[in-house]
Amino acid sequence: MFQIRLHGRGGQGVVTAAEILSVAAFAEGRHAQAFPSFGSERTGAPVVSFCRIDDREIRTREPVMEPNAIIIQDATLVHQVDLFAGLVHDGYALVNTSRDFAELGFDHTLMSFRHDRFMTCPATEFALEHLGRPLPNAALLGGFAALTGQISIEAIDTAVKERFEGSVGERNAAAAAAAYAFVVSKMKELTRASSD
Amino acid sequence: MDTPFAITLGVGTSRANHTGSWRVERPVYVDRLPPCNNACPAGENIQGWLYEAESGNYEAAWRKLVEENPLPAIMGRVCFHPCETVCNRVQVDEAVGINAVERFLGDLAIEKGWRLPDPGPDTAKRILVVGAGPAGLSAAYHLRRLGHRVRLVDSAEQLGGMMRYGIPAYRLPRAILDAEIDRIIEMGVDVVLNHVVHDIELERSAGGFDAVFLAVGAQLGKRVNIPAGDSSKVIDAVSFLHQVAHDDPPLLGRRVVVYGGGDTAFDAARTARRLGATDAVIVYRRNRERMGASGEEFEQALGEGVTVRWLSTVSRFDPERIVLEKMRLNEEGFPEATGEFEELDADSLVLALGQDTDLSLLDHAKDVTVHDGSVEVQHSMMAGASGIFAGGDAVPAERTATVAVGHGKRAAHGIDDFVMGRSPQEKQRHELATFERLNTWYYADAPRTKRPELEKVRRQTNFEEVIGGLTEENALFEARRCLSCGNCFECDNCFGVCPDNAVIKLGGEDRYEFDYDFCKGCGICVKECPCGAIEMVPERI
Amino acid sequence: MTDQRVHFYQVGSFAVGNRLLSPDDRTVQSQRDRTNSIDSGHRACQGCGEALGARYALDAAMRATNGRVVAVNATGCLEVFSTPYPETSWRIPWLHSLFGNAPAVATGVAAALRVKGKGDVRVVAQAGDGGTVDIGFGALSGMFERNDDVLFICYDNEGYMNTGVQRSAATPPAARTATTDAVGPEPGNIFGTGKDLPRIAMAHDIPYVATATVADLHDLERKVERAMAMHGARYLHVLVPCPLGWGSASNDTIHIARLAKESGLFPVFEAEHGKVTSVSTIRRRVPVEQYLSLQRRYGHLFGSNARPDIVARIQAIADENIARYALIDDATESQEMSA
Amino acid sequence: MLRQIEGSRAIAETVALCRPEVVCAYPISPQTHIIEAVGAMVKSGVLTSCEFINVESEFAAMSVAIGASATGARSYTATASQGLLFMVEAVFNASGLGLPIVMTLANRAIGAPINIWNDHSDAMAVRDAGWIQLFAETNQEAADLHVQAFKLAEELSVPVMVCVDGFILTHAVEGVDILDQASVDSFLPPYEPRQVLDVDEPVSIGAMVGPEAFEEVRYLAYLRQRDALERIPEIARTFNDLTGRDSGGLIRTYRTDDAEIVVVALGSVLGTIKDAVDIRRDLGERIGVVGITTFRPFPSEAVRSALANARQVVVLEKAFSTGFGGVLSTDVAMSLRDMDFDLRTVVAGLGGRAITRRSIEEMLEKAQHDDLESLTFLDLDQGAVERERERMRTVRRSGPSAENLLRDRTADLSKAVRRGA
Repeated sequence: MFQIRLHGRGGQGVVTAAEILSVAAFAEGRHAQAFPSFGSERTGAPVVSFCRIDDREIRTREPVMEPNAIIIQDATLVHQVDLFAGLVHDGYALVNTSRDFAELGFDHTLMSFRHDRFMTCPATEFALEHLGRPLPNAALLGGFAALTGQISIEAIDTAVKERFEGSVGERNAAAAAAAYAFVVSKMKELTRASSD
Repeated sequence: MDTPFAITLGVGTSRANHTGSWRVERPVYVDRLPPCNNACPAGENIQGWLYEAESGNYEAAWRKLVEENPLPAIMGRVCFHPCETVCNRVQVDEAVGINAVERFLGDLAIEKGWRLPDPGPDTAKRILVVGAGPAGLSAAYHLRRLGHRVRLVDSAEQLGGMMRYGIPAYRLPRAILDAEIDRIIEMGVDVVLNHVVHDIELERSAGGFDAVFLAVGAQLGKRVNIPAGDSSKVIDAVSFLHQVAHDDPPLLGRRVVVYGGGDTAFDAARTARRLGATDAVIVYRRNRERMGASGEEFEQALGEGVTVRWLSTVSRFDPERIVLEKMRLNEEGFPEATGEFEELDADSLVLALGQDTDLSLLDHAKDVTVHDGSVEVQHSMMAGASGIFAGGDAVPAERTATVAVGHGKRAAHGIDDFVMGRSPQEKQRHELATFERLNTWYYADAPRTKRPELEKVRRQTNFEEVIGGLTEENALFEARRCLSCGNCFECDNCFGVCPDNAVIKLGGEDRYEFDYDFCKGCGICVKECPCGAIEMVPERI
Repeated sequence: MTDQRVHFYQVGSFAVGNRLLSPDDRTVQSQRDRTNSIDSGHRACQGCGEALGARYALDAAMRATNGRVVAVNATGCLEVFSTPYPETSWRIPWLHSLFGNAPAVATGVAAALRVKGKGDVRVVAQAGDGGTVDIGFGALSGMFERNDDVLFICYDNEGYMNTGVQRSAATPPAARTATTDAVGPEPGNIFGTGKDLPRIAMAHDIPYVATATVADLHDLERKVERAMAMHGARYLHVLVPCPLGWGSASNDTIHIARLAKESGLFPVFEAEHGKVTSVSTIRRRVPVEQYLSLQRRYGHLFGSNARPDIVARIQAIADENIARYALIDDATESQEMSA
Repeated sequence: MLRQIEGSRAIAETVALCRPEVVCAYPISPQTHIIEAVGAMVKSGVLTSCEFINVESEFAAMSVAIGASATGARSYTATASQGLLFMVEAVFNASGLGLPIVMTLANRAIGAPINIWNDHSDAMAVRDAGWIQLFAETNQEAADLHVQAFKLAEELSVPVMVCVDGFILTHAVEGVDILDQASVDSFLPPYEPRQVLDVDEPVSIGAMVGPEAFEEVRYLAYLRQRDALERIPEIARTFNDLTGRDSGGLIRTYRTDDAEIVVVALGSVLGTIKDAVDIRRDLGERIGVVGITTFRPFPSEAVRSALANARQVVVLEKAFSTGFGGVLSTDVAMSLRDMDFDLRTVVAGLGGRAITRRSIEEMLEKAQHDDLESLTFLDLDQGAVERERERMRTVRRSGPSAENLLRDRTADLSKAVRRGA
């Protein structure tokens, strides 16, 4: 079972992102479960959602305690929330930012995880470019597909278009594809760098 | 439907629960005596015929009326209508114009030519009626309806008595009088006119009559001794009116003084005005409150220029001048002389001080008591046990045409009992429907209809009828002002206001019944009955 | 001479019926074939105003709809005295659910009829004043606001009579109830600000709001008929004296209702879409004392410890109503108050 | 068709397939998504012949349903928690009148302190209201139970409450096979009311029943619930024939055949429990699970036979009776009353407290060693409780406990953050 935790702020679509991810997994014929951190948070407040993906029926109803991956929609959350709590030692992290981890001051955290699985991605910029609005969800999912390999970019494409009809779906899918390409190329860079 | 147990129930099942057992008092429908009926000297069922008139059933109304009184057109003109005085509607707004509706019905009957009921089956009993005034005519009518043979004799040349010879034509047009009298005579009354009965016993035995009804009236004007010069013209009112009726009016001059305070005094004064008197002055020793004449007659007379000197007596009649003594009322209300005098220019003096009856025909009658100028009678109007009955002005009672009609009816029934050998029976009278028993809220606000009056100028100069009749519309309106005191008129109130649906409406004109299975005895029906035709009575223990 | 038109039928529109009235002008209650929606054998007190009001209103509704009425009833006297197992007094389809939910239940009934294609069947909901102005108030306001197709009738007897005469928000000032005893310096119910439900209903701008009493049947029936000719939320507030709770004679039920109207304490009017369209003017104005003195619940205002000051305050309420609704027309004004 | 879909949406779409005629809605978390979705289907014309009524309270919602059902319309509503309590008078009334209303209860805790998260306090508060109460383990079952609920309700003239864990199921997106219209129509015939307000056949519904018949009325209701115990498995079997799915029924057992310890629970927590049991089984412990699908009427016979061989019964409940302990436990104990067994009550998940697999494993380990107390509050912060008790002992005006606990917790957290920094 692969478990993902998504961090964001109320109104940014963090719950939707988990849902889309689950739909993408479902599209690939896998079992998936998406659910929000049940609360009454209003716009702007820190929000968490979860997604589980497995090849077997998912029975558990507990919150995701030890995620295999985290997706951070808003890097500013670092000051309010323990973003990496419970993340397994070989877990993935995808952070929406145009800066790097050093600039964000994440260096200390990075020490205890695998560097090659921590990735930043300017998802909001991709969103602005393709949607014209700063909604980084789809782009982050594209990045997630590239980073983790847990889901295909095709499945993300399908799920995004299922969720958003018409051109909105198309443009979100384009943002996802761009982020996917960005992360793939960044990962190649990393691989090259580490092999150098 | 296979409905769930207990929580769902079939309609109307509560009729199994007889809530009548809660009751400690029960309502019962009653008929009470309306005050108008109670006050009517002729014993008319006024509420009854108004009820028919309300529906526009005028013939039915008239038929109900003539059950008791065969002279509605006349009564509708001359009756002083004590019914209206006691009418409960007075306490709401104004009395119902019973008299006007009666006249409307009477006139309509004449116009339509409605006939009185057929005489009853012949009894072969022969009854002599002496006097063809209202009492005699009424008696003749009722006797014919009872199947008796009637001979009606009168000393005058025409029927009608005082109605013809005492009441001026402007109050009672002669065509009306004739029409209603003719209708009675047409029932088969043997009329003998210009016939003076000198000895009643003789007349009775000669004619082989089984009974006699004396209705000779009071034809003699009372005279008082007033010092008067030879040239002074003094006449009693009865004679005066009689002569006018005969179209042979006496010459009274321009200034006429009438002495007296009754209707006759006013009749005389108003007649004098019509004959050309410029001054018609009534001299009366009491004040207006104690005057005998009806208010209506008084108002009409004043409207015609008649004037009144209250609290005055005529002391003497000097040539062209009458000397009056002023009076005052003592504590008991009796007039006392004051010793003050005043003068009044006058060409003639009409004495309207009452009438006396000529009862000389009874001089040889056995068992008949005459007291103070009147024949004493029992309730049945029989004078002694001899089969001689008397009524009208000849017996002690108010001397009005309506009273006389009532006497005629009662005497007819008395005679019927007598000749048929029955003992007289007292009718059970209902309890009076007093105002307190009514719930007047329900009656629509409706002030009474005024009858049209002849313009004043015209009525000072001729004998045209002063008071007109009601149009049908007004008569209907007036009839519908009747509160139906004490008698159900099917307003559906009891049927509607019962919280327990315990009143059954029978429909038609059959009124209602109580369903005592369900009546809880709340009494709303009694309280909300407009006419007081329901009362609560305790349940029997 | 003046001719008077013959439009006067002895009792006019005051009595239940009259043989002289044209059939069109007769009340439903005068008809032998009236529904008797609430039938004999019910267990209402002697002289119950509510039993009367309910039959008046529902029979009229039945007539107006050609017998296509279903009724919803809140808990209360009317419900208890009409349907104790195993007997019901209702001759029409009737549903009782709870005290405070009659408006909502009626909404459900109306919705079901609509969805079932039985739009011709109409819904009448009925409750006492407690079920209307107090516990059912929220549901009623909701029903109004949605403009659901329901005629809601409040039979107002000014208190919780079913439970033994306690105060409701419809209990008038100074009235004694089991929870507003006639003791102390301000005996009886408080002089509050009142909860005038007809006006609150009007504030919802619903198609029809009317008040009536059991003392004027023609008026009441006309209003029910008017209401049934309309769709949407309609409200009828009927004053129904309660001999038990008011301490009045059982035969005075209608009389007292009449005095409530004639004194001005209970204004009778109708309104459409929030605007008053007609008022029943006072015919024979009476001082409030005449109305109050027939009821033991006001007994403490009279007699040895009389409180004319309180009576005057009640009179002021009546005067205020008269002014607010223009209850006196010129004809009435000329008549003196019979004090 | 199998779809990845939010639980609420799956329920709404399934309810729509049941052709409800009157749906009344009043918002309360976490039920809102269901009612919103039904409303949208009515408004868009997807669901026809249906009146969707936005009412002013839950009390009105149930009342509208009562009126509609009594007039012969298939009626549905949904609520949760405080909403259920606000309508509770009408909840009793609906069953008393025998009206086959179906209601989704998105289970949620009851305040105060106000809490929007999941537990079963609401359902337990109305367990004696005369409704049939079915608990869904998954969203698939939640959807399926609604179809069965309408059939059951209308056959027996008893209202049915489908209990679905708030948020945990209602807001979870997972695969659910939504039936097609033809299948639902074949399974669920049109509503034939046992009693109806009908101008052509008038009756009085809702009479006042006195001592002379009230007990009989109640006994008849009891018998109808007994009948339901027969019908529920039959309906589930018919449903299984139609769908191949094992939804509904009275109880569901998991690895109980040789189990010495059996955990009994309601609703969605059964999945987590099963995962924990699998892990303990791998360690060789003989543990099984019994899920109660039908809580009212309580399937005593089925529970009794499922637990016949257990040494220890652990009832894990998301609610409790404050002055006593387990609610479900009582019913289980009554069902086993003359049998030899140990019964342990574990109260867990109150107000949305996460029930983790790890906690369940620890609980099972204790049970294995007979260490489980007869009443255990899972993952209770004993320290916080002790501090508050101390405060109450020493300070008369110690203030509201909920706020005190939160303050303590915030202080702890900031201390932890400082330490971490």
